[in-house]
Amino acid sequence: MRPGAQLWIGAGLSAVFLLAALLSFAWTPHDVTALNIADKLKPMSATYPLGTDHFGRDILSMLMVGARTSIAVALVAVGIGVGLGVPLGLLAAANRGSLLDEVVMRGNDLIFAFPSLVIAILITAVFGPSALNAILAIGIFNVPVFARVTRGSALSLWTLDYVLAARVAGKGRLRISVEHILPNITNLLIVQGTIQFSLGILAEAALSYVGLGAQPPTPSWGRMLAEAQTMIYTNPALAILPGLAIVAMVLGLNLMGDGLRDLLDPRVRRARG
Amino acid sequence: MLRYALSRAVSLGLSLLVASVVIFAVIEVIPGDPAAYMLGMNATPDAVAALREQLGLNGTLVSRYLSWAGGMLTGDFGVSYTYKVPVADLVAQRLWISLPLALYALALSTLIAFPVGLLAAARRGGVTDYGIMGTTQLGIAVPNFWFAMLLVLVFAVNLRWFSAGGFPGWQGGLLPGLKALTLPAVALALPQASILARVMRSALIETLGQDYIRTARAKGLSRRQAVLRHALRNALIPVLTIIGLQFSFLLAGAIIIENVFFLPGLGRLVFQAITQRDLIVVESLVMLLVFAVIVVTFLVDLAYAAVDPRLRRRT
Amino acid sequence: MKQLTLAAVLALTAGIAHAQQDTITLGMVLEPPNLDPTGGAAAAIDEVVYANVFEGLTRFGPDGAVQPALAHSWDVSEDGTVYTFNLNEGVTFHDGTAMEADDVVFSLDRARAEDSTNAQKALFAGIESVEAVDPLTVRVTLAEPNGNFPFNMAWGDAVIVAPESIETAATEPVGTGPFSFSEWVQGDRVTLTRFPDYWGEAPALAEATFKFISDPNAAFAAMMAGDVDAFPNFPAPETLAQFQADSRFKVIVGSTEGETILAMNNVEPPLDDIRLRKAISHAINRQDIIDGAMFGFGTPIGSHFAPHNPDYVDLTGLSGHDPEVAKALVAEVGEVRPLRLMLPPPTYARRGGEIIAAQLREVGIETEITNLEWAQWLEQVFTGKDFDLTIVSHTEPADINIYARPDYYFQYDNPEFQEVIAELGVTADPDRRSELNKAAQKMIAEDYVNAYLFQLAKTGVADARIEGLWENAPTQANDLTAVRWTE
Amino acid sequence: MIRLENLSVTIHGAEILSAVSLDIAPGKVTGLVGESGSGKSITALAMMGLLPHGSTASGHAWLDEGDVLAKPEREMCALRGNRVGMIFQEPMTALNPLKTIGDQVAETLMIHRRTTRREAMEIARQRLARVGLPADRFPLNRYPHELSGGQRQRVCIAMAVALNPELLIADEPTTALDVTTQAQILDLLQGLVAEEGMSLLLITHDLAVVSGMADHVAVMQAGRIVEQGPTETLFRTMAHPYTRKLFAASSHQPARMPQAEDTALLCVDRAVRDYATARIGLFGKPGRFRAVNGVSFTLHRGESLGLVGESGCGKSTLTRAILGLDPLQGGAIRLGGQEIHAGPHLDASIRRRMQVVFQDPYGSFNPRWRVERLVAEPFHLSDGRPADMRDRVARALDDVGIEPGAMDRYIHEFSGGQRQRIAIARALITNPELIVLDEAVSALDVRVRAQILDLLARLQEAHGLAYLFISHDLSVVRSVTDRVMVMKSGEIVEEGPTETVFAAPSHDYTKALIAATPTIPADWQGEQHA
Repeated sequence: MRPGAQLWIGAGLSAVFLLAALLSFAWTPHDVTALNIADKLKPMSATYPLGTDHFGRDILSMLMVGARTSIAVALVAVGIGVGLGVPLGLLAAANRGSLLDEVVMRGNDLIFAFPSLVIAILITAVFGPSALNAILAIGIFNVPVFARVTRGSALSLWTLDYVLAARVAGKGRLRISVEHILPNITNLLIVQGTIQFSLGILAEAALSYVGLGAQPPTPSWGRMLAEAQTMIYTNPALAILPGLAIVAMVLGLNLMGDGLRDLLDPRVRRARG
Repeated sequence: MLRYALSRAVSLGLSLLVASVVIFAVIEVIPGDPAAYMLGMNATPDAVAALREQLGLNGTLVSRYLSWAGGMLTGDFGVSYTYKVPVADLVAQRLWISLPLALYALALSTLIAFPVGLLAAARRGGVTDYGIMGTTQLGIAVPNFWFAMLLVLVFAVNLRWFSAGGFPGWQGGLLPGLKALTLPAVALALPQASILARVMRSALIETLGQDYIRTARAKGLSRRQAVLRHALRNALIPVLTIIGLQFSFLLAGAIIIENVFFLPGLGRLVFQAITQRDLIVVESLVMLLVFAVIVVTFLVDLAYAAVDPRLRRRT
Repeated sequence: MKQLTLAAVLALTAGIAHAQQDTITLGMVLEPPNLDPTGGAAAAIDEVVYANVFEGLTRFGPDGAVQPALAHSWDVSEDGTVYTFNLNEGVTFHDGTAMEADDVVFSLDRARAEDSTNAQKALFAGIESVEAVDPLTVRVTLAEPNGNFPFNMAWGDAVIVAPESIETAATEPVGTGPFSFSEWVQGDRVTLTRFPDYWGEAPALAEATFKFISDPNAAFAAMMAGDVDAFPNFPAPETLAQFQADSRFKVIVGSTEGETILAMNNVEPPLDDIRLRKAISHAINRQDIIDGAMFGFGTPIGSHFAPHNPDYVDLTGLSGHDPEVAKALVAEVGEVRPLRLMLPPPTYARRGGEIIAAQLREVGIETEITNLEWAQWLEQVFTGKDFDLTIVSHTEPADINIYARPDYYFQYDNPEFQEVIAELGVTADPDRRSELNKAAQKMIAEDYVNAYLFQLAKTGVADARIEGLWENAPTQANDLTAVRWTE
Repeated sequence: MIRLENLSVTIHGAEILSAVSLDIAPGKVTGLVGESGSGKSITALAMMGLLPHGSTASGHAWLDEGDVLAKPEREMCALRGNRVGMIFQEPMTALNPLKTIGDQVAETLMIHRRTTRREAMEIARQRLARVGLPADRFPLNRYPHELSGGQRQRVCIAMAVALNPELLIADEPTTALDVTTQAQILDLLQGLVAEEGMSLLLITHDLAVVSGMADHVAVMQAGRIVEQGPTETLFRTMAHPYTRKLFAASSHQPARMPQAEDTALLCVDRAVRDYATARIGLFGKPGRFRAVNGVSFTLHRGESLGLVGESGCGKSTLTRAILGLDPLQGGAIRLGGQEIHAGPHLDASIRRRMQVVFQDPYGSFNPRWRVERLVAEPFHLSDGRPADMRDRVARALDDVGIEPGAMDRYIHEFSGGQRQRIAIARALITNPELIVLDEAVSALDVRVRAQILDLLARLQEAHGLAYLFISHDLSVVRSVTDRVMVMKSGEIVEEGPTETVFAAPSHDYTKALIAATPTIPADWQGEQHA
């Protein structure tokens, strides 16, 4: 697949879910908060394009609003990762070998050492399960990823002549980091961002599968899976649909990430040629 | 080499100390009192107070931390509030399931990923390469607990090749134990194999672009010989890091899979201990998992030095 | 179509005969934290040991009636304050030591002691003294007459233990029951084996294994795959239809002592206004909750009383599903802030909560759902009383007296009701007791203290060839004494 | 030995070589010279059958009776390393870091000769000794990272000639090496050809190297051999205009009149600079390495001062200290009387008087900025952008021969030479008195280099600039500086007017340096002196 093809397929898939999520703010085939037990476990039909769940709610609407939850949680978690991780990485690279650099690196190793899911469970146990706490739990583990990626790429830029020229022009480390280093690693951060975003979707699904993500009545894919699991033998569609939604969205994001990396990183393009 | 190992060991010790303080602080803050949980709804307040005293929950924070941390060093992790069994035995019992499961999944993942990654790199840009890249993308995107559900549906209930879960114990011999761990291991191994295959492929492609491969070809080595004799070993370094990370994830990350297959492993013990507010178990277990991860990273570092002579003489 | 092929395949493979006729594997959702019923409240402990490993002076029968156990008979003084229990002869503990009066004295004194950690300490509060008259007779003197005392002694928390073996009771229980403890693999199973020199009638089963499967899906798969023979409290009601359709299995539907209620914080405004509580009760459609959450298993109740109990009065009419009345009442009360709905882990609460939230929203009452673990629920809701609404099922037998305790979590304080319960406590005459029970039910129904939803059904699944399992659950227990394979 | 006949190669549709015919005589040294991008390396790779992915070759490469281009891969493997050896330009990355040098040399033997490992290692020991790496000082179990660039190139040569091939192809073998090491490697290659009857194809961009080594020379331009013949006749005749232009540029002397004033501008007084080496263990004290050991010199206003030395002699460390990038451990550096100490808080007034031009045209510019902002960056020193910024940038660009319209374009749209011109414009923008030229022309092709040197000479006169010209290339320094300093392991070993130092060097090291620098014999260039 040419890099372009990967990018477009990925972007297309992700866009489908993004649009579904945005659309769900204004309109969904049925109201997800209203339950009508009479219509429970209906198969696919005109009124219910993908059938109904054990409370009689329309699965398509649930998936649309569920997409909104997943995207929101994963997006904000990436935001936390970038917001904290990138500055830390830049500072560590700017003061290479200093105490700050050592502390940032040791802190990173420490957070990586913690089993992410166990800590997520602990956080939700301490503050109570909610979408916000899921964001916090996932966000924390994004920070070291971005810090490490930023520091790594920034370090290689610090050796380049135009940074030396900037220092000769009297610019301080902070100013150089912002004016020279950051713009030249944004490509890498975009690619890493897409990957962390797709991991965020998976993490949110896992957390809500064990009941620690978004709380009812806000629908979430993970919880739909958990509730449908016991009916997998009688109504397999209930469990398969949310799973497919997760797979499709994450696949889309990863393909987009790969496409972006090939497009933006000249070195890879040359290796391919 | 020894000096290199020593300096790494000391810095790891420091991180362990910091980790223990962080864990103890976070867990002590959890609302919900283990004693109240154990005595249920009709318990009288003085009965709850008596139990708290019995479990030693009333000491000051610092004194409890010191006794816990001190105990950890000597291998005495304290007694579980709910099970009233030494935590060490509880963990050892559960380790006999989580460790083999993690190793089994890691073996599966590595056995699949190496040939696949090698093939994709060798045929870079060809149809097989894109095919492999497509399937590994899919492998990464599938949530492993959903995949586990499907495995149970197909192989346990419909085809009846495997039991739907549970663990018969190792007394009945290696085979029945492994059989019970097969489905969970496959569910865990799928995403890991996909990630490892991709890392293997990019590492190999990176190495194949190096000058010394061109030198080898100029010496008369065929393309295949150049890959096997030179490229593979150099590509091992980034792959080692990923394998190290994956093992530590498998050890603790299998919580959900252990739930789906109701395997009494470490993951499920942590999960139950948190819901039952069995704080002593939670603290000790998280500390052990962190210790395991740090030891694994330390071993990976040593493996680096073994593979790469440039690191060996670095003091 | 899918179900047909599935059933066909399973029928084929089920052909293999169950060779072992005298052993059984029982599935349970929760693993007991330990095996000492006098030391913890978890229902799972009694589900394994009650009547199997440990026995009390008296015990509950399958229909909930109090039957003799270690005490074959007891006589009561006229003023009802002195009970003399006559013990069976030749009863031994599993470690061979004899069970005599001094063991009973030890057990009761231990339970009512100052530092005792017995979960049901209140059962022993009335005891003033316990003496062993002779090795086979024990006299218990109460501070004030208590018609319920034999009933109290039937609880799991009142079983008789021996001083020699109490230290390790939590992990290696030693009782007088027909089965002795053999092995506990933490997180997986507990195995009991038949006690050769049991004082009473020997049980049909030689060995029983309790397997812990918390995940409903895994429970279904285990039952279908034949890993488990019977699942007394099956966690996935939605799959019962499948078992009913399969000749290899039988579904045992009975009732429990579990009154499932939507508890309201009667002190916290706006719920201190009876009109709002009435509106909430009318807004709720019980049948929808039973169908949605419990897939049709459960009987609607109008007050806090078990329908299978002879004194039950059907008061569902007082709080029938009537959205219009509810809307009118809400309008009368005026603007209502969103009510905090705290839900403990069980499915009746989590699923019931979502349905109730939707039903209340239709009449204009907004709710905020927060899912809690049991430990958090106990601290924040039960002891902390920091809630507006919560859903919980009270599974203790005949526990309407909790409405007489103002400090209880829904904080209902009605002196008139407390007098009725006080009198009930002291009267032994059955007719008078039944009158009092009926009055109590009417009172809490009219005060709309809580919204009474349904009686939790006992939905069990078992291999069709097993007999003797309890249908109802007067108390949480899996009494295996009468269980046998028919073929 | 090998005769190329109308060899043409296209890669991804672009024609790289067109109809190259060259006869590489056995036992002789054939030179192939041309600027970068002229296709000389591709010619070599075509002969070895190692053309990159997606390239197609046509024509013939006759070896004895067969055409190498038509041979199947299996036969090519048998040929490579056995009958034809090859070495490359970048020795630092040419060896597998994870294998010992003994293994890598022995591998050539074992691949072709099915010898036992012990025999192969014995032969490897001999070949390594032959290339100047005797086993006592360089045991076979050494790893590449423990050797210098020159030593690694010797290992590569040992590998290539392990089986006494009939032809050794050397693609820019000494370009990345210092001048003294280069001389030794070239002598080694000449010795191998003489003693072992091997023919050598020497590919380089340096006319002087070819003039000293080759029996037969071919000049390539844009994929074609424009002229070839015996070396001396070719230099004397230079029939093709491109050859003449190439020759003129490599011996170009920019016309400059020394206009050094006697007022001092930059005074370096006993400067000392130490590096902390890796610490031994977590608690061990870090070691110290003295890179600059008490260097003193004065640079006068308007003067061109050269600083020459091989890599590792400390000249770039000294440069960074002069630019205020690293702190001194001893002594002081004063610019126009004001002392320079490292760190951004150095007073802007001092910084404004000194600017720098770096070596790598591709690393000197932030790819994401337009040229205007790149050139105007030094205005940061004059606290705030001056009002007339755009036209000052335009003037600076015009001054260096870049059309002002380039201001709004990005740096990747310019060639190497144009980029150095923009770098010079950036250095001029704040009207400094001193410009430090750190290997400023080393990365440029010889013709572009000549233009830049002319530009620098013109600017010096126009603006009265002082230059500190740092380079490892003696011939360039000789042509542009008034005075020169020779640096070795952290100290200035010799200093004086350029012509006297080059004509009559006093210090032995300087003598060795000058002797090692390849030059085209004077009498060859008799007729058409530029």
